[in-house]
Amino acid sequence: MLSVHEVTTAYQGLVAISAVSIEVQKGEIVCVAGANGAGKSTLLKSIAGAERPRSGTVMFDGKRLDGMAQHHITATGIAYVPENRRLFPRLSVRDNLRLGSYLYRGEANREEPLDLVFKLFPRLSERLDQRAETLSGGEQQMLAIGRALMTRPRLLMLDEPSQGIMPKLVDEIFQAVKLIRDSGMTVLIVEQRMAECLEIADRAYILQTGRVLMQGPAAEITGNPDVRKAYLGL
Amino acid sequence: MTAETIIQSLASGLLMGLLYGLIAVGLALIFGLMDVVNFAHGEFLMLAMYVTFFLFTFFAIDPLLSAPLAAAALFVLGAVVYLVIVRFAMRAKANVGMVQIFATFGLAIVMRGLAQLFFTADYRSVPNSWLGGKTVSVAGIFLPQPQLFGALVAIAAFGGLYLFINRTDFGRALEATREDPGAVALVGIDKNRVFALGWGLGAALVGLAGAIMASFFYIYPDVGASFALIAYVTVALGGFGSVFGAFAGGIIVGLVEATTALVLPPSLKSVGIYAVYLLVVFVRPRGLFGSM
Amino acid sequence: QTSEVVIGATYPLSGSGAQVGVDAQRAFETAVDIINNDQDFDLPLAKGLGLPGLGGAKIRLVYADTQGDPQKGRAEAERLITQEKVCAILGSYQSAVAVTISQICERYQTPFLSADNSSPSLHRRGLKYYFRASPHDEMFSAGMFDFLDAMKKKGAKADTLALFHEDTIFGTDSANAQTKLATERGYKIVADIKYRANSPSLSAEVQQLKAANADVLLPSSYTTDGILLVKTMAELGYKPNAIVAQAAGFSEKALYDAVGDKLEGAITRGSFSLDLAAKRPMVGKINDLFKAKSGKDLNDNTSRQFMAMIIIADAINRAKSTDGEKIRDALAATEIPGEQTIMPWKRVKFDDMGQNNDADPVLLQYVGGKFVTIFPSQAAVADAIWPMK
Amino acid sequence: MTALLETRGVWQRFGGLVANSDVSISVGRGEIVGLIGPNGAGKSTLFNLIAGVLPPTQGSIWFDGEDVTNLPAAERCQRGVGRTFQVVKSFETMTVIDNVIVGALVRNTVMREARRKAHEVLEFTGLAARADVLASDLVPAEKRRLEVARALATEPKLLLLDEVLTGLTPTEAQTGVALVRKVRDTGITVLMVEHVMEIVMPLVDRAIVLDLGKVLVEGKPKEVVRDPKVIKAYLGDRHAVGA
Amino acid sequence: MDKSFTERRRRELLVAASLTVAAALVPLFIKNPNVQNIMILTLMFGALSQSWNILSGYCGQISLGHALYFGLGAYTTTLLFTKFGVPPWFGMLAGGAISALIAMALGYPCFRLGGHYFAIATIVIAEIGLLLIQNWEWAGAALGIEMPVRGDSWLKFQFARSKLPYFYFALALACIAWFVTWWLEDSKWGYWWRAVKDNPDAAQSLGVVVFDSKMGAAAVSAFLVAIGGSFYAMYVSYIDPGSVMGFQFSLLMALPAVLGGIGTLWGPLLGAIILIPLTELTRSYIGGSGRGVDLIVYGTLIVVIALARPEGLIGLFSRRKEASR
Ligand SMILES: Nc1ncnc2c1ncn2[C@@H]1O[C@H](COP(=O)(O)OP(=O)(O)OP(=O)(O)O)[C@@H](O)[C@H]1O
Ligand SMILES: Nc1ncnc2c1ncn2[C@@H]1O[C@H](COP(=O)(O)OP(=O)(O)OP(=O)(O)O)[C@@H](O)[C@H]1O
Ligand SMILES: [Mg+2]
Ligand SMILES: [Mg+2]
Repeated sequence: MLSVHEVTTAYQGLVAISAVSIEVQKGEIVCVAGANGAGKSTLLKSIAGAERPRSGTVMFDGKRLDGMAQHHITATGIAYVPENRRLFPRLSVRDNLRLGSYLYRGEANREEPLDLVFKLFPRLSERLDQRAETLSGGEQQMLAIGRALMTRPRLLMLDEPSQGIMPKLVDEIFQAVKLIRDSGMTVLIVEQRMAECLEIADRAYILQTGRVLMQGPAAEITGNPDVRKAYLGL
Repeated sequence: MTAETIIQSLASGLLMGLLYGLIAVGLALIFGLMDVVNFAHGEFLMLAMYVTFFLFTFFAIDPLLSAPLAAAALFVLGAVVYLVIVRFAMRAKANVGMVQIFATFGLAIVMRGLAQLFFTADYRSVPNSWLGGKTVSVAGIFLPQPQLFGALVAIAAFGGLYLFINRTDFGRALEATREDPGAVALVGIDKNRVFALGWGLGAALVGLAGAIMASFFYIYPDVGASFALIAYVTVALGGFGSVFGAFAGGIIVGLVEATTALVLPPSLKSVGIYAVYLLVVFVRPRGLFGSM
Repeated sequence: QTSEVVIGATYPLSGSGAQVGVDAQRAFETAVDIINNDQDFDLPLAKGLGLPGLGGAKIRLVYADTQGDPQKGRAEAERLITQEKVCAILGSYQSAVAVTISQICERYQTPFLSADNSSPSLHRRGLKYYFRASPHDEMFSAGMFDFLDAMKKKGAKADTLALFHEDTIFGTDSANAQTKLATERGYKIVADIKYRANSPSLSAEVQQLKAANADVLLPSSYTTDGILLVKTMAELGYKPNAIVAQAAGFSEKALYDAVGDKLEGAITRGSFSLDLAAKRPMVGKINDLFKAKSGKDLNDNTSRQFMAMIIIADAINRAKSTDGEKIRDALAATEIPGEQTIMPWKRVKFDDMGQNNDADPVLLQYVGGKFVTIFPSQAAVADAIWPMK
Repeated sequence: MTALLETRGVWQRFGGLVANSDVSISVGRGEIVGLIGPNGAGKSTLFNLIAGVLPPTQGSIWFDGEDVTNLPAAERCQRGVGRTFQVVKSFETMTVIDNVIVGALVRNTVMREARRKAHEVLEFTGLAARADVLASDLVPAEKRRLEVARALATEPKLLLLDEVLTGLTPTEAQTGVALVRKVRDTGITVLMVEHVMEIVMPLVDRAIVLDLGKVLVEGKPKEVVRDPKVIKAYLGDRHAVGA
Repeated sequence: MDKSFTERRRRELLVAASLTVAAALVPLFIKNPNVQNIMILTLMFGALSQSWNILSGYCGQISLGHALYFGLGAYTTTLLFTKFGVPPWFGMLAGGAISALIAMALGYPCFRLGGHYFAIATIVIAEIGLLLIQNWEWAGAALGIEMPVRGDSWLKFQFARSKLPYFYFALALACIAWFVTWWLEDSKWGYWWRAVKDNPDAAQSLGVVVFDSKMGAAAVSAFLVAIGGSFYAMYVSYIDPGSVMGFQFSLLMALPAVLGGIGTLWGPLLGAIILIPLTELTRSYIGGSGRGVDLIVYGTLIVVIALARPEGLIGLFSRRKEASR
């Protein structure tokens, strides 16, 4: 479904990822892990069009994404939840969600994904009129994912959704990710909490200093002694 | 000073104030949208007045009728200015505000130069429009028709703008883009389109104001300067980014200007406006209705 | 022998005074055409080619844009003198700019002939190289009050005055002169309204004028404010008995194009009157020449600018030199009879401060779409209509 | 000796919202205290009150034996309160070293010394290699480290760390934990907010749990994580099993 | 590391010194008064913009009303001279002191205002100042005041034709403004200012007294700008409210810094060196047409520079310097 081929992306000449290739199949949860600055976020940004790759190709369902404007990429069915969430802070929860379905304005059923969002995060339905900036950190993360779901994506990309979230909610969020996949979407997730993430993931990639170090089924990665030592802290 | 003088002053001030509000609201909209102070705002007004003047002179279209045309012309201008100039000025990493100020300041100079080149430095005016020079008088209070009409247009425009921003998807997209232009692509909104439309809309409102002004004001390449500063103060007084603030700010400025002239020498009447601005922001550092 | 005499002209050619500056260019060009070519006018140097005193040398004009800014005017004057080698400078519309230009001219011993500056203080600064052929505000105002006195004698009601003037140097000077004269001659000033030039609105000001309801309104405004004033007066239903304006905006075509219908019977002082064409046919012909260039009739400003060029050329011709000091001496010795000008002046002759005191202003009334001279009696072609319609 | 920091019955209201209600905590000299609690419990708000960003609606704050409730933030910094911001606030147009120099100037009036101090702190925090990079070019984790470095440069007595170890792999987090210990070993008292239990629990001497603006539980980390109230409000069932 | 920093500072000083010497020699070879005038204006605007840059560039408080301080300097000097015969040298210092005091008095309420509210407040206050002077008879009101011409004198700083004294004065002014900036850049104040500009909350938490920082910047900035105003009054020897206190003047003061690189050491000078000759030459050589072409050329260039180099022209010279800033 998504195929990233030898993508290299640089910031002002400094290469952040070089010749990274990954594949995501329909219906999978794929986890990307790696140390700080390994280039995980850069990879997602390059797919989402927030950064323009210097070389390489990104194909999504037969369409070539690299070089496409970011909002067009969103329209092709990729939803991206960046590290810092990027909500619209002074708009209400309702408006944030409504904006998620901006692409479908004029359509009668534009609010259809709302059922899923409220099923996953019932708390959001209680806070529709609250300004996004006054939500707690965890609720903001839920809203960010909810807003992304409103764009009716086929592929959902999450960048460290557990960051700054209290333990109880981390679990809820990972469970939600699983439910999202089960409802028919594909998920590409970047996480530091590899242990939890690998529990729900089908396959995983490990990045190191901008390159793919390792890839394989989640169980295999979890079992790898090097990984256990270096990334799982076991 | 008779009661009549006072009432007349307040009435004139109110009408003028609504016009100030209409001139300022475009500025407020653009500012609110992208934190850009458009220093060519006065020149937009100037151009709208020329558009109206030439439509009148060559096609005998009355300012009443040409107002939508002027608004449309200015809409295009605003969008083009965004796409050709402001969009690039926003690439600055530091001091974006200053770069934009000076890019639009440069634009203002160019526009004045072009006006002088193509329209000459002569003073123009629309001599006998339908409303020009006509007055309604109620109980000894005179209300000039162009301004009266302008006030109605201003109120209508404000109402329309309010509904547009608060009730439509595009309005919501506008708000979202103002909040975080980098994030709207996440929901499939093209920020450049929103910005261009925002600039277009802001300029179109000035276009309306210009068409109304043309029926009672003189026109020449530097005419915008008379209104630019008032427009900035109006917007700041009402609170940057607040459309309603521009409306209220306009009315306050109009009334304060009129009343100051009753007590101080008229040459100092803008001091009254300035003093009120300072008083307001010292008490409310974000203007009356500002949120940013 | 030089084949070319270069003269500088410093005017606002961009910015809010640009219209006057651009019109001035046409006035100077008209005069230069007349001087450089053989024309049959009873003006100094009209006949014959160029300046005979310098072997038929032609005059070339160099313009500089002051943008109405004293510092820029100063820089431009210096550039004209040192770089363009002009032998004299004409200027400059705004009196503030004339201050600095005349200073520079003094330093470089280059004559500055003020064509149209009207601030009375300009010639009282002890400058040797400063000259002004046209009246200043005190003379103009005196002319206005002479007229008012005459009207009063005829039984017109003109006891109370309302001054309405802008807040820059022109309006301030004018109001000062008028206040002084009013006190001296026993008029009562019932309103003295100083307003901010280029205000977006004059309603409050007009309100006060209306409330004061003086017999005579004396406005000192540039064109923009003049237009707005007249429109606002109409809107607020204020129709004064009489308007006697300190020219400026009230002698500009643009003002009458805009609001002429509301000004029937308005009076303005001026230094020029097209009526003179009846007595002095060349005035009409010269006006035609100017109109061909600019599309406008000669007015208060352009006529003075035209004359300034003739006067400076005459002085250079007599000096037989482009040396500043010689031209200055020639200027000081100028004696052009009124008939050899296009103005209603007695003559052109400078006093020791460089001021021509024989330049009498006239008063013109706007009747039937044109100006009619109504005062002083020797120049008048009609009686004043009082009160105005 | 008195506690280094004490809050006495502190309340903070934002309009109708009560972010802190009657919070009384104390932090002794040389301790590492963890402040934990659900998102929105009021932890960062309490930090803001301690650092003097805003005065509490009610109650008082005592630092080093003195009432500092009404002192402005800068003054508290001079007295020895150093803090980091949860949402990082770097000086974006300045280099890393310059960012730190600003902090170092509190106790060093001579520029040369301030600079030396700043370099020292960068070494200490492992940012030395990035000294001449613009702060805007740092990745989030580095920015958080810069927050710490800046605060350390002010030579605080009390260091408030607000989620500075988030977003790190477990290995990197260990380095962070070691750094915090090192800080404490130089005699600085630490009050820290962190959501990752694997990091907090081994590190802190004492944990204070905030919920809905109130102190819910306080005690040794081991006890706190077993407390059913904490599990219910904060940790969730999974940790109940794990603990 | 520390060494490379000191070296850079020393190099900057060296470059400045060589430039000063080079500049000082120029008028000995170029005698054309028009060119000299442009050089004087360039130095003057360079100095003004450098001073403006302290408050607005370094400390981030965008002032669009610095014409007020310029006017105060010009008026204090001129009034003291014409009314009381005080030599302009003293008037200059008095003007500077008065401006600095007024800047602080105004800063007291204004520094609470954020961004554009502050900028508009500065515009408005400068306009009030302009209107007050314009209506103040004793100070010449709209008529302005002329410095009486009394022949060459160092005491009165008046020279009929020679531009050299003015040139060297302007050069000294530019040097002082530059040096003050250079010196403050690596001082507590310099760091405080930049911290306040980037993030006042963080600055406060690091012991920076934000209010004092702004006050300090305002005082230094206003003082230097007022000196520039005094110089203008002596040089042009006529001042009127419109030309020394107008809003346009405030913008002109900011423009070189913005085009050259706001908040940088060399930006204002660089901007002035490019902008002022451009302004003067377009007006002198194409302004005479009376058709606005000079405005079109001038305005277009501003737009182009602002768009092509949004961070300022200084970026053309060294990318590394910017990065190490
Ligand atoms: N905006 C930027 N400007 C310059 N360099 C950047 C920028 N963003 C990232 N980098 C650099 O690119 C590299 C990869 O960064 P990236 O953010 O993709 O890493 P990451 O794996 O997501 O790290 P983290 O775990 O901290 O989120 C890093 O070396 C970083 O320094
Ligand atoms: N300035 C403010 N105005 C209004 N409400 C605020 C303000 N600051 C914080 N709040 C609210 O106060 C509550 C406590 O917020 P605080 O940031 O202290 O939580 P926290 O415990 O730090 O949460 P997290 O773990 O998510 O960072 C939240 O509901 C928040 O929305
Ligand atoms: Mg990342
Ligand atoms: Mg927090």
